[in-house]
Amino acid sequence: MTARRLLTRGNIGLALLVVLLLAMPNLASAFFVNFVLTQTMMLGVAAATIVFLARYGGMVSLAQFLLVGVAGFMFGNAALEGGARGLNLGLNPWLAVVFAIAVTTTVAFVLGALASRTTGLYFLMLTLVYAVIGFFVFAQIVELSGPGGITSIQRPDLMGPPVRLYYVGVGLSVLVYLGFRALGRTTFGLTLQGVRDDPIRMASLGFNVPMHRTLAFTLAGFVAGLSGVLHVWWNGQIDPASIAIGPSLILLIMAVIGGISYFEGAWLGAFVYVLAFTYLRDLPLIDRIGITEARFNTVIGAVVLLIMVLSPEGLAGIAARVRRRVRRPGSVAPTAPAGGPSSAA
Amino acid sequence: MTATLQRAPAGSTRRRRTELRRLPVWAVAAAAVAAAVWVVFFADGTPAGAAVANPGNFVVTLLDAVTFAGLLFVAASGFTLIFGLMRTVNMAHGSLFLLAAYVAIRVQEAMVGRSRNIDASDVGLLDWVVPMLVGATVAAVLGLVIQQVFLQWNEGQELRQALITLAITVVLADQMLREFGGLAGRMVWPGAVTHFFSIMGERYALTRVFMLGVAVLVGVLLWLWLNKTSLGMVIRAGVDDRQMVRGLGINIKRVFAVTFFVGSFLAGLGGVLGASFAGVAPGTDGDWLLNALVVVIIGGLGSIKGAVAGSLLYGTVVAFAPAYLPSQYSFYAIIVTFALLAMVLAVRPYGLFGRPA
Amino acid sequence: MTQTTPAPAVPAVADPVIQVRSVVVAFGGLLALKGIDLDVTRGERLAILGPNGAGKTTLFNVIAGDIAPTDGTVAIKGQDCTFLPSRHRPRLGMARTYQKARSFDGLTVRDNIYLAIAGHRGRHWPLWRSPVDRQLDQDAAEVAEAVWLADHLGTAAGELAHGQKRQLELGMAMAAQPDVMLLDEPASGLSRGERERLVELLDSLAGEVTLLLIEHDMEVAFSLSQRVVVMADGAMVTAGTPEQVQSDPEVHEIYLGVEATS
Amino acid sequence: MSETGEPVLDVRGLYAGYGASMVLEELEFSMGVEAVAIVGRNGMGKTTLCDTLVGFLPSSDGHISLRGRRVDGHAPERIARMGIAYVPQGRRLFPSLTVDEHLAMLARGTRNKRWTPEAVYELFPRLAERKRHGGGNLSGGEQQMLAVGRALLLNADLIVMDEPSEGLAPTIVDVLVDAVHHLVDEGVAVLVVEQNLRAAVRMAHRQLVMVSGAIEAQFAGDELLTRPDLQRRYLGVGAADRAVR
Repeated sequence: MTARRLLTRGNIGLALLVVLLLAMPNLASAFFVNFVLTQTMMLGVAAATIVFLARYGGMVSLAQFLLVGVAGFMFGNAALEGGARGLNLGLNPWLAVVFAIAVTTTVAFVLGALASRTTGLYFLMLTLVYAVIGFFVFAQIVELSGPGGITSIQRPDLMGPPVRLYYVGVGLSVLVYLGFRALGRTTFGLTLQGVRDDPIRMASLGFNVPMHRTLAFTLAGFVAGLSGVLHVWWNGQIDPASIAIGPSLILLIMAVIGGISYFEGAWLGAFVYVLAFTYLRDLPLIDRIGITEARFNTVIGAVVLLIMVLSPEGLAGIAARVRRRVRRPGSVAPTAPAGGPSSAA
Repeated sequence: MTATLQRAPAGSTRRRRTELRRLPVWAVAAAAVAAAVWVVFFADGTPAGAAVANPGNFVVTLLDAVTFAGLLFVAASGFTLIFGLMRTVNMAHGSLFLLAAYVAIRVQEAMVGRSRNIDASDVGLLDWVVPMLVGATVAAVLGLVIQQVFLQWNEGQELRQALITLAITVVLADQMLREFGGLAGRMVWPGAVTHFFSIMGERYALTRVFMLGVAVLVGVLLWLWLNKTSLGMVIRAGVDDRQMVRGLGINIKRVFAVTFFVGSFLAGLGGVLGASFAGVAPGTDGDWLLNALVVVIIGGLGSIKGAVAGSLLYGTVVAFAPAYLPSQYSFYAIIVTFALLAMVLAVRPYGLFGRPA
Repeated sequence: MTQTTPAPAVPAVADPVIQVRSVVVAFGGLLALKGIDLDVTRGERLAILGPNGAGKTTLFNVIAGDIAPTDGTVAIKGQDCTFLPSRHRPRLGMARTYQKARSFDGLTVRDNIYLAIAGHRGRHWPLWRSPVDRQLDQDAAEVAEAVWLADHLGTAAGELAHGQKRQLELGMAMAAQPDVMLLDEPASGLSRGERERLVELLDSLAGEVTLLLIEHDMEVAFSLSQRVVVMADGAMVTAGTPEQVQSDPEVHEIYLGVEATS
Repeated sequence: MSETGEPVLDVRGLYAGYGASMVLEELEFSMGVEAVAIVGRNGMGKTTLCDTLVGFLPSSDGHISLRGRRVDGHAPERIARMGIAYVPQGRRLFPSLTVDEHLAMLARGTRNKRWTPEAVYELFPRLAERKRHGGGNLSGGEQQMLAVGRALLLNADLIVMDEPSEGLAPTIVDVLVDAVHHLVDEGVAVLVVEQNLRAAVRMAHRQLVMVSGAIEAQFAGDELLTRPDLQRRYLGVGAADRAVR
């Protein structure tokens, strides 16, 4: 029974995709693997935390990239020894990882607790404020961020070759994807979805609604922290500008491009974004249509605008719609409510 | 079983409930009093010094707070007006702010006939007022276009609207960078108000008081519009119950359009004031979106009264934190802003004058 | 008439599950409840009747903890619960339904009931599935069968028809196996046949379950309850056995608005 | 009852509901310049009918016409201007507005019409005394008067009232009953949804009984009031015959 249930088309596709991804270092150029795909994995995990909060909790967070940054800064502060910028705690690199994740999770808990009594647009705006204030905190308190950022951050020796980072990224992505999806069927996940649909009813059933929201935000912060550590390993440095309002918006934009209620969408959106960011400006076409002066952001903004106008469900949503139509031609499929449970794959 | 029922006398019950509700209020009040006591008596090692020892600095900081609050109010009132009626979070508010500032600077340069190093003495009152009106009108028209093209047809899909305006922000920021370059620009106050006056032995810029005057004028006009005209009444009614307003035969689409126009105009006005006050540069749009957000989150979304209260509170924190934190901690002023936000949200999750959606 | 009449027909009871004392609720300037006193015994079935706007649902909200009274006290099983938030009430064995069905529209019928059971049993946090969950799922399926939703276990609550939503609402209240149930107009919107099934279902509940019922439908109310309380205009007008209330001409007239002519 | 040639309101084969579930099914009735009451158990779709008539809820199928003009499918503001005014359940006043502002915001366009703010104050003198009070600080009766007065300013052909007597003291219900009769005398049709059977009968000579989203029966005069069997059958009121004098 269980074995057969695992053998669905979706799961086979996922397994094939993972095999393909693991084989990529032998198939594609080092640049494509170490730059495009590694970034996709890291950003995909961070974007997946937005999807997690939006889909199960009905909370659209703009603070996720701040948490990525907090983890990065904290790792830098903890791992570097005296003489460098920042706090220079000089911890063992693995201990530094634990420290970074612990701090990030704690920050997420505090921020989540403060926001736990607001919902919807209020939550969106409050997390935007978090993101901007967080940026200012790192920009102004140089003790934490080093003057002009923390540089020459080394990753642990085990992670030395870039391709290992890629494998870690793939592994983490698979874990996060499966974990978040499985969470939807657990008590905590169901509870969170109940809170999303009707918080008052949940309270009368005995649930602590603000606490559920807080813990969901904390869990998302923990995962964002993992992505942040990977990111700072990959980048080797971090500065306040990298967590300014712009990057925070871009992470949300990735989730939106991919489809904010589909976990697949997080990685899809990250991939599309990184691909566009890397190659779009090289296309000769861009010169021809006379927007050389206008930069990349105009294009990406226009793409998001187009997606939001056409389908707020993003690319994954469009794909799902096409698939439904192909599978059941002619029949008018009832569209599942946004953020509804996925049919158990 | 009956015997176990302890029926508390009604009096004590009422007191207990009051205590429960007031606990965070007391904590916040205590924090505020502590901060005030610190500022007045103990703030010795700070840039400004304790108020009893150095009253001049205190008055100047107070003036800074109130005048900055004026600017905050102009910038945030349009945001809260639009949200209150239409439940649209206009993420492009900061972009309209910045655009109006750039346009006004261009117009002023054209009117004065010089592009850099404009001297205040060359700027007549009209050389400031006309660019202000032009800049704000451009912002208002663009706001109206955004509303008509992108927001009008998906009313009620609040998140989608927020994301659409977010995307517009990204595009506008990029295009403004292309058009106006990456350098900081500045509006020049009219020469007539570019003076200093003396208060408690300290020099203070008249331009800041002028800015406050403009803000108060805007506030009064806004109040008159909302309270004394039938359109204003319709807008307030719409904040309470949009559907019922429609049920009374009022063309809500037209009201929406007017509101978005006025709200964007206010954003533009704020932009011109901000450009005169501190100058603008790429990134100012994000800063002022943040400022507007902090004000309305503190004051309560959709409430003009809340925008006033939020501006004053936030302005106070912005002015006092750097002046009265111990010198070596001045960089931590931003934390105080966060603390203000945290304190307000702990007492009222939807802001001082806000109501849950 | 606005004076409170503390249940004259039935004397104060020996083993009260719910004790409401001089509860006042004010919304702005409006007094929704004008001083209510009510005792409910263990195992009692009490119906609250009255025209719309009489304050029945407000009284429910106070007892269930969704709103705190402006004045007065509420005790459940001897414990003062006046300001106890609603989320602590299930631990006292209390469950309620809402007049307008409040289900979790994005979740299936099974998961709705699962949440009701999990909430009551204090299973709120696990991040993984265990045999306990499988047991809960089975329990949920049984409850669904009891409220005739066995065929809709996998249907999203948002796609149920009106009557089915009311059945789900009832199932979610029963799922917790509470010993105090507050049902707000369970028969509203049900067809005649469905109403009969409902009465049958509620009748089959164990004897120790205390049932508080707001009902507009006198037929349902009278056939289910041992005692009837009539409310109007935020106050209790009268109380008694169904027979007493039925034979009290004043009650019927109040109910139909006759007081307007008197 | 003045059943003239062309009905004021004509509803044919109306379907409406929320999402997957239909609340109104094949609902039909028509009325002239008269007061008609709709009665029925809770949850039978009375409020849904009101919301559908005024356009708050789009209908799924069927026709609604007002004096021969189709009104269904239009936006609520359009329907209101075509001539259907609404006094919703719970009144839905604007808490931020004073009594006077409620009327002033609609005053434009009422010049030379029957109903102006002054005329409303004349009809409900108690409102005039409370001009400056906020909508939230009024008593239940005053709120209801304001809700009716606000609807009157539309100078509509038809006024739909959902549970006007809800939670009101008897003397206030008297005022409302008088107001309804007054309106009909002046040529305005009034459709009133009522829980309070006595108030319904006093306001409207003709009563329609709604069961499961359709009109199932029609009564005239006070027949319903004197027939406990009918009450039990249609309204769920009166469990025993002896319950009613």
